[in-house]
Amino acid sequence: MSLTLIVLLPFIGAVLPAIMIRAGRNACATATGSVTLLALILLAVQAPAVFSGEVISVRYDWLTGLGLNVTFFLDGLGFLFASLILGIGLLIIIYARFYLSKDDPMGRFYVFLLLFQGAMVGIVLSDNILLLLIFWELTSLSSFLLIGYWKHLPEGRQGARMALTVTGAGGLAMIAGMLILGNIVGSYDLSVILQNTDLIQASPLYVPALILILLGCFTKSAQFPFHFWLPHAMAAPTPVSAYLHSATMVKAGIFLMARMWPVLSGTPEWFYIVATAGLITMVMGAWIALFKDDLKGLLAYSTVSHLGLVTMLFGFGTPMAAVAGVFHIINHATFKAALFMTAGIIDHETGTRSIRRLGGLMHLMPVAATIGIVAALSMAGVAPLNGFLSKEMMLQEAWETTWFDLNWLVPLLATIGALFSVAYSFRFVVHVFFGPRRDDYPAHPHDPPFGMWAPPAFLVVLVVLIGLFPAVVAGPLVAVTSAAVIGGALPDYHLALWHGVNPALGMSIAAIIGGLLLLWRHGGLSSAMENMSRPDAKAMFDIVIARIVGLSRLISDNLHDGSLQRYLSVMIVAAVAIGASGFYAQADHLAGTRAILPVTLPALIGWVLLVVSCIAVVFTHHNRLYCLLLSGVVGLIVSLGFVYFSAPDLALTQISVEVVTVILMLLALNILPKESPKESTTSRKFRDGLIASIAGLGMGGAVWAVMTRDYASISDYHLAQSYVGGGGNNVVNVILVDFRGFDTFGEIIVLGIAALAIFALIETVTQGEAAKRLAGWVVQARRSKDRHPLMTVVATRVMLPLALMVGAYIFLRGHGEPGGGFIAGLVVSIALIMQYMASGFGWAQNRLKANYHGMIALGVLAAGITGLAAVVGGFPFLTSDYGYVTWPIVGTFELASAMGFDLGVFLTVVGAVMLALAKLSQVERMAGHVEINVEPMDHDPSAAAPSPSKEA
Amino acid sequence: MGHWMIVPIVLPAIMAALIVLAVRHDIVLQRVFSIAATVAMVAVAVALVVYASGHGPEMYALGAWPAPFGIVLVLDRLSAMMVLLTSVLGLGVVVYASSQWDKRGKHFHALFQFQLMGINGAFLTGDVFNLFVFFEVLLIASYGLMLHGAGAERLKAGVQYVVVNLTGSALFLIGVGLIYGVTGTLNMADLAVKVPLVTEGDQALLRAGALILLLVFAVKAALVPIHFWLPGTYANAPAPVAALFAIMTKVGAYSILRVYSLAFGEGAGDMAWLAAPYLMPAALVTLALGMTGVLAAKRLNGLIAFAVIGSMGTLLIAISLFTPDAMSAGLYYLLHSTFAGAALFLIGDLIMARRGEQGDHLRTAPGFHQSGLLAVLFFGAAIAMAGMPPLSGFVGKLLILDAARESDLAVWIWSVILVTSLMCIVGFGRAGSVLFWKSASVEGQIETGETEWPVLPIVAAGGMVAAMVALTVFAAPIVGYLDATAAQIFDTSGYIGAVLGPDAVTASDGLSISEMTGVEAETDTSEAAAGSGQ
Amino acid sequence: MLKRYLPHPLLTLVLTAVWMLLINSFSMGALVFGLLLGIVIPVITSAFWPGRPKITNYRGVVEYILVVLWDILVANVIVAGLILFRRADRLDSRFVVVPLDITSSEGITALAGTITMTPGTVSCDLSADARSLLVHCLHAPDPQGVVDDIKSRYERRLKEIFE
Amino acid sequence: MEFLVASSIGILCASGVYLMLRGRTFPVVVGLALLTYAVNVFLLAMGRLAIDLPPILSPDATAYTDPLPQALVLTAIVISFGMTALVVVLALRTYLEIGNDHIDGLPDRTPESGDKN
Amino acid sequence: MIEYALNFGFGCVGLALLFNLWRLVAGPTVADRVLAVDTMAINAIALIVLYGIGRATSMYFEVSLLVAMFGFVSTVAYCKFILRGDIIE
Amino acid sequence: MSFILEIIISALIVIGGFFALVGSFGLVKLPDLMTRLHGPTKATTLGVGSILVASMLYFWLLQDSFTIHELLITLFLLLTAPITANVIAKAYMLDHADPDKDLPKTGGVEGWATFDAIGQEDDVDAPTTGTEPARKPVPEL
Ligand code: NA
Ligand code: NA
Repeated sequence: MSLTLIVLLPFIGAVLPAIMIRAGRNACATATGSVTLLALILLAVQAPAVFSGEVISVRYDWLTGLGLNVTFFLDGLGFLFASLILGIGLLIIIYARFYLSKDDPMGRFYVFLLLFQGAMVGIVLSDNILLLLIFWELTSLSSFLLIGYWKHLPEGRQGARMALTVTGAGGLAMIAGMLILGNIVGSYDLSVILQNTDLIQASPLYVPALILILLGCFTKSAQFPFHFWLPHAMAAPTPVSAYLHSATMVKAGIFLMARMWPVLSGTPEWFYIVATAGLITMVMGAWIALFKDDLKGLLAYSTVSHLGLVTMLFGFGTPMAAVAGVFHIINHATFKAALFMTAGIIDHETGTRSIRRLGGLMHLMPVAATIGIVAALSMAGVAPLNGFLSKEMMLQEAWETTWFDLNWLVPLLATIGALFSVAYSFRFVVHVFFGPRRDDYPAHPHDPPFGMWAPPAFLVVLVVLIGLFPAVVAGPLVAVTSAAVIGGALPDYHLALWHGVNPALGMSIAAIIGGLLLLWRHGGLSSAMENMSRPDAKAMFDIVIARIVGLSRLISDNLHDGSLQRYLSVMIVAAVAIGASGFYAQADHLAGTRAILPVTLPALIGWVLLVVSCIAVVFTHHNRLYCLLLSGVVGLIVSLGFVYFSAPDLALTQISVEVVTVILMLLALNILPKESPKESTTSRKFRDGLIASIAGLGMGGAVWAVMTRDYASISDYHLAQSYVGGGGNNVVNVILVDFRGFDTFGEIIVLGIAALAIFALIETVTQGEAAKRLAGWVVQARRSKDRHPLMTVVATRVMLPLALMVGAYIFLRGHGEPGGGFIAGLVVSIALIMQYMASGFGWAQNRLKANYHGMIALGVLAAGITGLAAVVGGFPFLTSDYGYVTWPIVGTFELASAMGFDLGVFLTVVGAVMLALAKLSQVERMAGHVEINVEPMDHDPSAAAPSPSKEA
Repeated sequence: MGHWMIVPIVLPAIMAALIVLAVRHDIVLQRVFSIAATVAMVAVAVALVVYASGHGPEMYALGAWPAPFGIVLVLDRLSAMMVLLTSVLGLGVVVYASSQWDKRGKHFHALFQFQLMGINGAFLTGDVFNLFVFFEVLLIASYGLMLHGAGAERLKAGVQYVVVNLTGSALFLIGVGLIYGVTGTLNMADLAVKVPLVTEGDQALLRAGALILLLVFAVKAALVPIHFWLPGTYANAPAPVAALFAIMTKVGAYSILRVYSLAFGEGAGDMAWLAAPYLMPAALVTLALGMTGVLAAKRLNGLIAFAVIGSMGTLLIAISLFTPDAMSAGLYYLLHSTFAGAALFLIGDLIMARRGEQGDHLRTAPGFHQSGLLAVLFFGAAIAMAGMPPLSGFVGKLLILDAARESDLAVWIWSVILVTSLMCIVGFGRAGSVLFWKSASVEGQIETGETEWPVLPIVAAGGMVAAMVALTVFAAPIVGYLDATAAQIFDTSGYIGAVLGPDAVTASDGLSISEMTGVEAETDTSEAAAGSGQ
Repeated sequence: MLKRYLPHPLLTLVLTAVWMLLINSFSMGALVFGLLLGIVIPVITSAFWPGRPKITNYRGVVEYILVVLWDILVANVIVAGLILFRRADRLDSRFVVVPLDITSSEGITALAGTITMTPGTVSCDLSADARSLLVHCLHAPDPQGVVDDIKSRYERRLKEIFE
Repeated sequence: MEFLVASSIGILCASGVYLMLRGRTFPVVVGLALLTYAVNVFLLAMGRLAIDLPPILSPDATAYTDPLPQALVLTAIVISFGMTALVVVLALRTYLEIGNDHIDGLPDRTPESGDKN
Repeated sequence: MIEYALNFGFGCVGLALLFNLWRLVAGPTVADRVLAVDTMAINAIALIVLYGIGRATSMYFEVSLLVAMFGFVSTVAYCKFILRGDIIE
Repeated sequence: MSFILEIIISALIVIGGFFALVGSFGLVKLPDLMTRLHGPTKATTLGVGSILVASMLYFWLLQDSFTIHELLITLFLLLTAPITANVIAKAYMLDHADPDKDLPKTGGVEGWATFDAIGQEDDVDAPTTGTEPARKPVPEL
């Protein structure tokens, strides 16, 4: 339980700084520190158990199916890292309180820091590799926020993104590796995985898993060739650098290698990958550090180098090397964090981090200088400090290592690495603290406040104590940690200053002497280095990212060029292709056996008309009015086809819809250009023609294939039940309002929505560009002076009652004969629209006074309520009923609930058509710049006086 | 289940009609009606999910006509869950829109309710042609909503959206027509029974029809190469509408998994798993291309739109594996990606509203009001979309990766998913850096008048992020529900039995599915048939 | 009372007849229903037909219809002959102007319609003040004869009906 | 007869598709209308062809054509009518907003200036 | 006998429709094309009625009725469009 | 008896078909729109009318089902044909007839309605720009 709390505390506590910042910076820092301290205390409480070799674990089921559970365990390794994370974290929190300026949003800083802290603790305590992955990625995210904390600095932003990219990529690779590992073992629980060394190393998937996991480790721990992001992350505030980039996050990779050491190490693959990468990193990092003038840059590359050292040790795969690695982790954490904090103090006090601008600080800030010097000497591996101890162990291990039959290579390179390390450490000491005092520091340096130097001082004390009394101070921790790493019996080792004269001592002395010599010649070397062209990691990274983004843009922008013509042609080609691939997936295609109907004369005539009209549409489509007329003919022929093929309802509907469509299109065409420009190239026309022909062939072929074969349909039931169950003889209508009334319910809603959407679309025409365009509209064509010809007015007056009669007839007979609410609705709408057309909008609108919105709504409600009436009666929605009523004189007639439904259809259709057309005509009036008429005709000869509209 | 199944469809329809009839001139009352209806829908949907998790599939025979002759609704775990997802998302969207978006044009709330009706109908229907009708309802409502408030860019994108979908509708009819022309039925369960019985000579036509239908669903699901409509549409739709559209792509995905596991799944004889060979490559390319678009984006809305495309790729990778594990993982990812996409669009809108003329252009500009809070929300939604922990995207991706390991294409699937995750991280990292960090190095602050704390929008957007947190925290019960859902999807006999009665199950060949999935049919089919309201 | 609910008995009759034509079979129920519609529809459409002419001269109406029907038959034979057998360049087609005495808009429309349906003439336009009618003749060697014919044969009768 | 119907559908479809691939909204709308005709006849044909067997029950009739596709076509006609109305108004509205009727909202171009269409 | 008459009728009306189509395609004025379409509608009515006689069914009566009504409406709409541009003003 | 009826009906059909053909033939043959207008409005209408009568008689006398609804279509055609001809003529004249040269004078003060609005002097509509304020006595939707 307390184990869980240790992990959760930083996360829970992360809300505190955000809240407490209003109470002041001290309160905020105190709250943050308290959280960390509490976690540290909880950890310390576990110490006795851990040191006695116990493994404390806790488990909560989370996603058991996947194998992702909240399981934590605390062994020596976890204890070491958790202590480092929380302990150094606490120091950093204190340090940061003084480091950050008043302008820096401190609350935010502490929030990010605690999130990061929690994630790190999570990594080191997870007993489930999926859970570990979660925390792993969380460190990438929180470090991204921390590195970019000073968001006004471009270096910070870029560094943050680079770190996120590299460590994120590694993390993703590791996900794959972990999943493979989990699958080899059959469990994602670390404690199970750690028991299955043989199984894992025998698996054919061992190498991929190893490589993928190592990718995660190497990126996180900045190992060659992924080391380049770390120096750029140094743009972060120094507390961040000290915490993330020396003490904790970069050690996550190291931690994982240590954690996985029992199951992954010991193979040649492990050795050659890990040890080689570590070795290269160690030497190269140290070499680069030597020439860094930026204090934090120097420390950053030194960190890279030291991480390489530890990696190399783990890579050796021997228990002894592992112990050395563990010990160096502890030592490095102490001196490097102290050094970072010292660098921060120098930066803070002098205003610069450039070694070239520093020197002589010993006199100005003796306390800080002392701390820095001791820590740096430890880094150099000078006795009797702790860095010396672990470096000796490293050199000894290197001495005993053979690399591809070369027994001198590793010792030599290790010595050179140590040599460089000595050189840059002494450079730090000499060029910063010693030498003459300068008078051109950007600020006036003096020792910082206690709160700022106390944390590094504490660490430096540890550096000395461990150096002097390693077995007492660090012995138990090293033992218990190493035991956890090795997972078996500890080798015979001694933590002591003096191991006698051995190769390591010789290598060490050589390194120190060589290092000092190197420092002596540093100036010349440095300028030589500057003249050498070196690959700049950041520039390369930027170029790579820019190239990738560029390539992405090339692909994405060219593909998504906004051309509907392309999108449509792709879609149509895809449809034809997928249909054909399905059709031809089978080798043999049986021809249909259904009898073919004979061709008759009317059918042949219709066919000729259709074909000619279609061809004419294609060839004359630039003239839009012709195009419309011709497509109207096509509609007429299709309607005739419906008549011919026993579908009178379809013919009725098609014809009615056709007229409304024509009216609609004419309304639009009045505003739109009357001609389409000829802008297609011949090749384009040819291509489109080809696509169109293939689509046509496909569709025609498919329909031919269907029509020539027999089938059985569920519609026999509809024919049988139409009258018995639905009370209607028109089976199509009964299907529409009864069997499949739900379709119709949706269908009228589509119509209603279309009208509402059209209304909304045109409603906005009075604003913005459209309104300007309409206000300046020039009516191009010659216009007749006769707005409302007398004859048409009179004729439509006569027609209105007739058309309504027809509408009523079509509505009422629909259930038994062709017709129904939809067609009736269109008939009535067209009759009404005819009034608008003949007598003008103003006059007709004043007389109609219908609420079309309400009509649509009422229609939907009527249909819905008819359906719900059945529900009230205990039947499913839309269950119909019908019966026969006998009235005197009138006789017997049928009443069906479906008529209520059909009434809804009728109302919706009338409302929708009228709303859409009447609203659309508003645009025309705006463009036409004419008065709305109040009289039905321009001049009424029956009236004695001239019409009032003319006088106005 | 009584008549409750019909509520998610009829309630919004009636409500939309009432809004148009009674309160179309009063925006406040419209909001009250609309939000109240959506809250009620959430409540009903919760009840449906609870019910579905305790019972097998159930049928509701509209008009009391027996299947396959009438239209039936089918409530099972899957459809109930989708309805709940729609309702919850809808609630967030309507709350967001009620702050002011709904005033920018007419009939927002009516169109919105109709849209919900269409989506719910598509999820609940058990009839292929009725599915077409609901597709059209949800599409035309989406046209209205997408064009809400007009504006040149939006109108241009709207034309493309509408035309592409009209073409899609035509293809839908062709596909359904061919299926009917061969099998003589429209009912999905009946189709499942009849597909394996189709004689060899007729199979080619059926296959062609089914694949054209697949293409239509893939258009809705924004699968490459028919995804082209999505970037422009989503990027130019009003934010709440774009957020609601997050579920529209899921309608496509849902239809694919429903139809091609029920009627063209294990029991389909020669046509078993018809869709898989087409879907998988397309899904992989979709994911890759989506995330390429994320990297390439120069505007925030484009970035989000492409991320949505990518997430559809991920989802369809899972679906096209057609295994119970992958299906469960896919459904989890479906839930997650719906909220992630919606959250991003809402947050993007809040950012855009405060950036004035800079809009959603990803270029250096001065800071803006409330950028701190928006940064937090953006960061949360972005890591969710990228599949980074601790939000549900990570869990979803892990589930999918884990489920894909048995596949022949496992290496491809893993590589594409992981590499594209990195692309997504980089893309969102760049965007966030430009929006929230770079502004710090620019003098001044953008003043747009948007200085008030947008309470309702923040609640809505925050709610989406919170939903993802909930998905993560309650992953176990949710995945448990989804595992059973996946089992139910693969146990087609349960569905068929519920719709057509137990006799139909024995008539069909698709019996061995429960053996394959290792899950017993939970359904007492006779009880289900009895309770269908007949 | 009767006037209010049955403002146009003729229209009601016509509509009822139309209903019966539509129903296409006789039944008492249909008649009653048709009558009902014949009463209701004129009422609800009355706003669209302000000042409906009160036609009382039923005999004139019948006579006029018979005359016109006969003329239509004749007209068609003549026009068919012209179309089939006369060379296009030998057609003496021209516009003529018919000055109007009739002022009722319904009357003018009926006249123009009649002219169009009868031999070789099509009503093309009205003058803006509705005092003259522009008529196109397919073959009119004697324009004044056409005008006189129209005025005496149709306009006179229509004036009696409508005014 | 089946050939006439199949070829009609094919030609309707081809003309529709060709017009849909043009660069202006109006031909695209007309193209969609033609494609819709094709689809409607296609759906009807899915119930096979039958002459003078309308699905209106009567005591004299011996057989009926399949009524179901007809009902489907009716629904499809109505829906595509609503869609067409919307797309026409949308085309108009877009034209008013951006000043040209190019389907991609591009400025007017001459035949020489590009292969865009 | 009626059979022969019907075939003659079909032939005539069919030929008439082709003439209409010719005028529709050839123009030359818009009014010509509108006239052609209007005539087509009327001929279509003849075709439907002939078909009805041939099949001895009055099932298609409403179709011809609506063709008559709506042929007129669309012709007026086209002409109004040519005359005024705005057909509802 | 039935033979005679068949002859009558057949004759009506033949006559109807003939007139329909003639009307459409006129559409092809005649030289300009004004003359072409004569064909369809009369010949075609009569042709269709004749076929409708044939249909009526056929069902009434040979099929034993009294149908008269064909009358309705005839009525419709008679009512609409003149209007159709009128608007087509106006549409044609607007672009292809000069009211001063091609048309006779009205004989009154005002010109033909297509070209001349009552009470105004102007002859032909010049292109209009958006200056005229639209009076709104009618509420928009
Ligand atoms: Na005449
Ligand atoms: Na005048």
